[in-house]
Amino acid sequence: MTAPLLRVDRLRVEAARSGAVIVDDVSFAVERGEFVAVVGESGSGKTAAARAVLGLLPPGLQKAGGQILLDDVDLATLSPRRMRALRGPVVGMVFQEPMVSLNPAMSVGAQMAEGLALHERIDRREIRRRCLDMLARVQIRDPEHTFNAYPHEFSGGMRQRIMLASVMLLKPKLLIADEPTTALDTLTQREVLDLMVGLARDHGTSVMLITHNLGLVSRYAQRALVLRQGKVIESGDTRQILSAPREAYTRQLVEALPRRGTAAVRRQGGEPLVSVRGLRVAFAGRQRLFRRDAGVSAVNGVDLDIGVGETVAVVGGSGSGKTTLGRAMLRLMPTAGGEIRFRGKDVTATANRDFRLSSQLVFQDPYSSLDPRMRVGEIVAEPLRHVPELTTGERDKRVAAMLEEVGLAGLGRRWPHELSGGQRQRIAIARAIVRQPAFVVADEPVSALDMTIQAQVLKLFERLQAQYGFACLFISHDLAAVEQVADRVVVMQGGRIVEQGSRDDIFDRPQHDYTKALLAAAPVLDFAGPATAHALG
Amino acid sequence: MTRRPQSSPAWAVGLAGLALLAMQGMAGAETLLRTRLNADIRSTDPGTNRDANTDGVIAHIVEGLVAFRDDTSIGPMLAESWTVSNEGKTYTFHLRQGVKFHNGATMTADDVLWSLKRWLDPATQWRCLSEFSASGIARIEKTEAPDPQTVAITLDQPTALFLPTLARPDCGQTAIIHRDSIGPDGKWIAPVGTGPFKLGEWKRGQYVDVLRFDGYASRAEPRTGYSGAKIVKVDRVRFNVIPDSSAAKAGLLSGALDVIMSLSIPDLEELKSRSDVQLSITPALGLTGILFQTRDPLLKDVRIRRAIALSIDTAQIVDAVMQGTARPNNSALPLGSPFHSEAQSHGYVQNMAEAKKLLVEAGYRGQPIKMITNKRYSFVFDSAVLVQAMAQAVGINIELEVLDWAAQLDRYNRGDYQAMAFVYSARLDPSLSFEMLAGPKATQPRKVWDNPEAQEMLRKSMMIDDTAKRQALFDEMHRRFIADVPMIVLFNGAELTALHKNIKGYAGWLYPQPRFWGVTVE
Amino acid sequence: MRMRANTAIGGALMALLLGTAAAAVFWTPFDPLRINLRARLQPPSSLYWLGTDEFGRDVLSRVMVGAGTSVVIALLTVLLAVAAGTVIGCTAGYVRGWTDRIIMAVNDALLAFPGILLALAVMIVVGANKFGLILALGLAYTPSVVRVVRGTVLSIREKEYIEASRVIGNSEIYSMIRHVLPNAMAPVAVLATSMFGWVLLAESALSFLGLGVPPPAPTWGNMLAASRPFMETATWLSIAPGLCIALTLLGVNLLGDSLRDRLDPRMAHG
Amino acid sequence: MLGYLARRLAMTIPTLLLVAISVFALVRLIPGDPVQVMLGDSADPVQAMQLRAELGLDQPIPLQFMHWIAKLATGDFGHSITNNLAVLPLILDRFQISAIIVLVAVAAAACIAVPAGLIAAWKQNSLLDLSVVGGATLLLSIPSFWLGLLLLLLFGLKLKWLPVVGYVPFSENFWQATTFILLPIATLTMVEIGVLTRMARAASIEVLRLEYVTHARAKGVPEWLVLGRHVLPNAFAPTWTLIGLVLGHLLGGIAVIETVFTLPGLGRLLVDSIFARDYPVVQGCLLFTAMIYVVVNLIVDLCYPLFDPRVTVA
Repeated sequence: MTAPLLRVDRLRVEAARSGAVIVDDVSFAVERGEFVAVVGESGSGKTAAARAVLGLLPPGLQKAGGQILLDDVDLATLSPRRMRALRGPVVGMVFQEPMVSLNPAMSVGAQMAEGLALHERIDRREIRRRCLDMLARVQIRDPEHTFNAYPHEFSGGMRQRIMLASVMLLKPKLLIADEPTTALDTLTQREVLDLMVGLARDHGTSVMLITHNLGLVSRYAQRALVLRQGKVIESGDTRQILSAPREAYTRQLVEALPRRGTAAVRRQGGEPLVSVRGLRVAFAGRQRLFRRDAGVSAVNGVDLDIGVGETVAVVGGSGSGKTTLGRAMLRLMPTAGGEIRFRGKDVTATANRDFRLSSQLVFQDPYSSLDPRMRVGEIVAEPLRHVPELTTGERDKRVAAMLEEVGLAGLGRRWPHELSGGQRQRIAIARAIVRQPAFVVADEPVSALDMTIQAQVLKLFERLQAQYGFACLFISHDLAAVEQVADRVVVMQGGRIVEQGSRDDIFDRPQHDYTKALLAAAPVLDFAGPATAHALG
Repeated sequence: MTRRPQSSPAWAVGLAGLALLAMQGMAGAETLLRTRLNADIRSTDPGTNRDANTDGVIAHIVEGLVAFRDDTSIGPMLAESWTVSNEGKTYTFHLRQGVKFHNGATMTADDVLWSLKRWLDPATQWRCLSEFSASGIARIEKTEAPDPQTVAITLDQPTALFLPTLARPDCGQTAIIHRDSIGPDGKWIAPVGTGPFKLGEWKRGQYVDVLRFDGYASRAEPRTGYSGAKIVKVDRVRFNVIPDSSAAKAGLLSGALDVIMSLSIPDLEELKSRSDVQLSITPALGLTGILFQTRDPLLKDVRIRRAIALSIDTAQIVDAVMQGTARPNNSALPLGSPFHSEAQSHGYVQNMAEAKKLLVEAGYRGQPIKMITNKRYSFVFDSAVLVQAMAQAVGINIELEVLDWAAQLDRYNRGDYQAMAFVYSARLDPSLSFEMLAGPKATQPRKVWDNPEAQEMLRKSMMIDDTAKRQALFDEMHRRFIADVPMIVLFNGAELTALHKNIKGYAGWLYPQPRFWGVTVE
Repeated sequence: MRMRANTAIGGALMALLLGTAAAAVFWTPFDPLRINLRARLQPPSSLYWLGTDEFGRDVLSRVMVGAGTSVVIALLTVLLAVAAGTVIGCTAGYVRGWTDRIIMAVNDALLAFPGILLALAVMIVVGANKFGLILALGLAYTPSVVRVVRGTVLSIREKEYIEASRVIGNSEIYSMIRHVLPNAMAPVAVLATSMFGWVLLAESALSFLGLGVPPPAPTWGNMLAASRPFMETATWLSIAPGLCIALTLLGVNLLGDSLRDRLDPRMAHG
Repeated sequence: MLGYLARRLAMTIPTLLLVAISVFALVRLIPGDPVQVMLGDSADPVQAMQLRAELGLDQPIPLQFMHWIAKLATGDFGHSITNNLAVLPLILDRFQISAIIVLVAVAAAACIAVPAGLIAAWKQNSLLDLSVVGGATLLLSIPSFWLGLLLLLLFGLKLKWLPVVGYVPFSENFWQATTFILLPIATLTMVEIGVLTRMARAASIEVLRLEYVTHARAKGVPEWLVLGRHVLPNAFAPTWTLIGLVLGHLLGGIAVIETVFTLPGLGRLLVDSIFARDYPVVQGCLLFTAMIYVVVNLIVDLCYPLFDPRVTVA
């Protein structure tokens, strides 16, 4: 075997000011044409390690030790100018945030041509031809138009494809992909990753995929490297690591993947707690000076029943209207038609105080749903303001008990920004449940969290639901989580319900093509197929 | 920024091109005298559409039958002599011989009649027409010219103010002008007067030129005020329009200007130290003082007003504020006036003990007295600060309220103030000096001194022409003025003029207007 | 690290200012108002540390007393502008619709006015005294507070914790007061510090133009303005007040920076 | 594009009308009137009445307003009361001085501030960054008129390089004119550098943190090109807005600097006419300043798409 393309030996990265160790004595290698995954949760140092290879550590971090050999060249010995010569033709990088990874002030063509013009002595016409070919290769419908257009005119998925094209244009030997599809929904995610793998295979480029999603690792990577707090926990063949992990932490990561639990059917039948008939929600178009654009109907005639204590999951791609449905059912949004009944009473028009007090919402982003100027205890206590008969003493006792239940006992005096994402989401849940509501809408409650923490929060949510018996509308694009939590599943596309049924019916016997496509795209651990075959299939 | 090709900037602040002027002075064979106005003249029609600047320029071009002397007494100008008859109602003027107009015509009584008829015609809108209406000093019954060298004017009642009104510069000195000054359609063209200078080029907003009139027949007696001999020793005088006083100072220092008038006291400090500049400091007729509203609940008690008067040391104030360019004067009549007799010099002498006694008697417990002042005239502002400090020393609590000049004038005209540091403009006749202060407050709220007997004496002083009798009246009025303390007169201002050291023969006088005849440029 | 330096220097300068202002109430080397015409325009000496002005008054005492007046004026003006601006800004930002459009139209019109000249006109109408100055400058600076508060309120309205407050059942008014206002205070606090500086400048500018706090009460502004004619003969007259204004402004700006960094951590470190 | 321009201009009409009405009312609200100022203390009522009638000030105020607006529509700003010159040419001449100083100063300040801010942000928390921020804060803290006084003292009186007082228009003598406006420009530039540097630095820090900058570096683009092609265009947008705001205000006349340097600019004209209660000139100046403010903001918005294609001038 020739020498590996990339060999990292005892790499050490520290924070410039505090001296904290970010990457501690990490060694690994990437063979030519090989697909390696670097797995770890946030704070594990996976991004720092990858960027060290490019010599582009974010400000405040610096390489404190170790050696990086790229294509048999020790990077430490290179002058900044020769280091720059490597970036692009030898090693390329794709980033996570599609919205800010392309310069908004430059046309797509100019940004793609920039790399080529720097590293190759070819004239403008030739550069343009190559760019257009590459854009076609990444399945962009109208390369000519895209070449002259500006980034803000494209969706997240399209931008990721453009970035991929502009990096692969230089035919790098090594492509580093730092969580390239985390911000995309499952369908687009699948398309972009398949494209990346295909392009890498065309030019024999080896790929280093940085991700926290084990599903992707199992589907695409041949070898995997598990990082925790800057240290290598385990590395080796993907199938061996996922099916028989040696280290406890890896096992914990694998188990965190939600999997189909026992189907505890909780539906008591009888009159549904919340029922919705022919619900329609329309967004007014942009207000032009004298007329309004044609409206867009986000929810288009939805019928849905939720029984007492039942969990109904709503799944669908981005733009399918699932979030709007959740908001509309809580009457946070004006409805254009249809009827909402709560405990048999029509709450569509009249502001029903009882419905408001006994329904709650848990948000997706833990950073934006808690008021930064209030202490955690005050946030959880706020809903109790509307429970008149409670004295302050009883209220404090109840808040303390609630904090205990979500595992944050004694943290009442802390400020939100002093807590981690997972802890903040527990506070949001505590706030929703402290008044023992009958109906809770959970809008992507865990998708912003790391895998292990997602598992803990989901478990907590299930326990509290069992204990308090509230009905739940669980909105998510993460089928794995849905599979673990849901009693019944509703699949939405373009504002309509395309399929509805019990959890097992949907996951084992999907009828509608869209449901099938969703299930196929979901990176659920698939132990049957061999990892390598699948990746290159 | 595209520059405007023909820039005739209204403000011409550039001293009409400082550099341009400097070269011009040296190059031409003609002798040029360059001076400055802070705003363009309003018109060349004497005594109608005019302001202070306009009067100053026009006084070089036209002359009246009589004119003020240095000490504001009346002297002959185009009239050789005059006699008063018909119980003071008819004035007969004997005209001088061989006086030439700028167009070469010789002046005759007919021209005088024509001029008087024009001024008295309401269409001309002569500023002093109201003086000869019902509310004025007297009405002109008839004007006639018994022979080409004599003019007789008959009034409906005797008045001592007839000649001073004719001579008033703001009435254009009731100029005697030639028919050619008016077009066939009766519209004003240009002044064809008898003055030592002719009107030269007038570039709106930039400058006005007056040229030497060779055919001028000067009087014999030496120069005194607007009367006496007017021998012109320069070819041309250019009045440049420079609104900004600092720009004007720069012009003088850089040699682009020869003379600049109405300097402020701080300017004085700067220019004193310059070797290439000479200063002409002459007492003026303006009057600066502290006005009291005698109808104010607190100040209507004369003892409090007197206590304030006795608490201040006028001499020290004048010296500090005017830097030695003026002398203290508690009389309504200006120091230079012939009527400022020995009696007028008795005013207020600082007496802290007496002041305190009066305050106790009046039961003054330190109630605040609001005194208005302004920053436009630095000597008024400084006087207010000094009076406030000195009054403080005897326990009088004066609070200063700084207003801008227009707002203070408004309050002055409506009499809406407790006290006010104020400056009156020049009055050329002693009766007018008292008239500006005394009057019924009911109908004239701006008047300070409401004393019926004093008003009666004032009216008489305007009627009789006899100097001795008028002097007695003024002395009695002064005594009552000091007793009533309606205001405290502090000092008469000073006219500060700065000239280049090569200008000789210039002299200021009581009236704050320049005279460029008899001035040479070396 | 930079934030601590800002706070230290800024704090020290403000302490010096407030200390001088407080001390001046009890003691000053000379009576700042007493006129001593014999000691006119004396250069700094052992007796008069900063020399005397055109009326022989001690410049050091006047600067110390001036500190007090200037601080009081600046503080009250900022409070007026912030209070008025926050109320108007919040209503515009929260109520939206026609009220918002009208308020912003008037606000823009006021912003189009040169601030100092608006203050000049108001002072002439109200009369040139402390109260007039505070009202005038307060009016002149309210529009900029309105603009900042409205902008902040518009962005906070979109945050999820406002929607959460609605879900809990709080009324709109309660949400505005309990959640929107506290979070809108941060940018306003930063604006307030820089506005403190602007007021000091404006007071001096107004004195330059001939109106401002009436004498004899000294403020740095009218002392600086009064020194202009004596610039050549008594240069020290303009140094002392000018330096005081500059140091106070420096203190205020540094404190403003450290406040902003503390509220928006991203700006402080990398 | 023209549609947008027309619409934007149409939208400014209500604001300008509002300014016109408030100016007209404000000026008459101020105690004292031009006639009193012109007649001074010897104001006998008959003359005052006559003059007021002559100037049309005795008509009811709404009528005067209509009259003014009607003439305004034809571009005639009326005539000054004190020296009966046409107001618009008077304003334009004075504006010429203020504009030259402001434009040159702000342009110079921007040319220094933007690169300084960029470099300081690029090397954040380095010694260079500290000195740039420190310098900017220092410049920001020095009152402009005091700075002007000090410069006058140094260059005018002590070194005698530049004239202390006065002004010569460009039309008369180019070199002499520059000597007069050199110091005011220097003063204004120093003050504006403080303001613009802080904004440029804050904007650059924001941009440097975004991923397309790292993406450019990952493509091997040299550092100076990253700053020039990727960071500067995106960081310049907020600074450009601030420049628009600053220009809008300063063009209204820098009265205080004009007072210190005895320059007859627009600011000085407005102050003097307020003191002389010269209504037409005050109204003309304030309306003209408002128009300038609106036009400058419009130009700023029109240039926005140059830096930020997302903003479409539709």
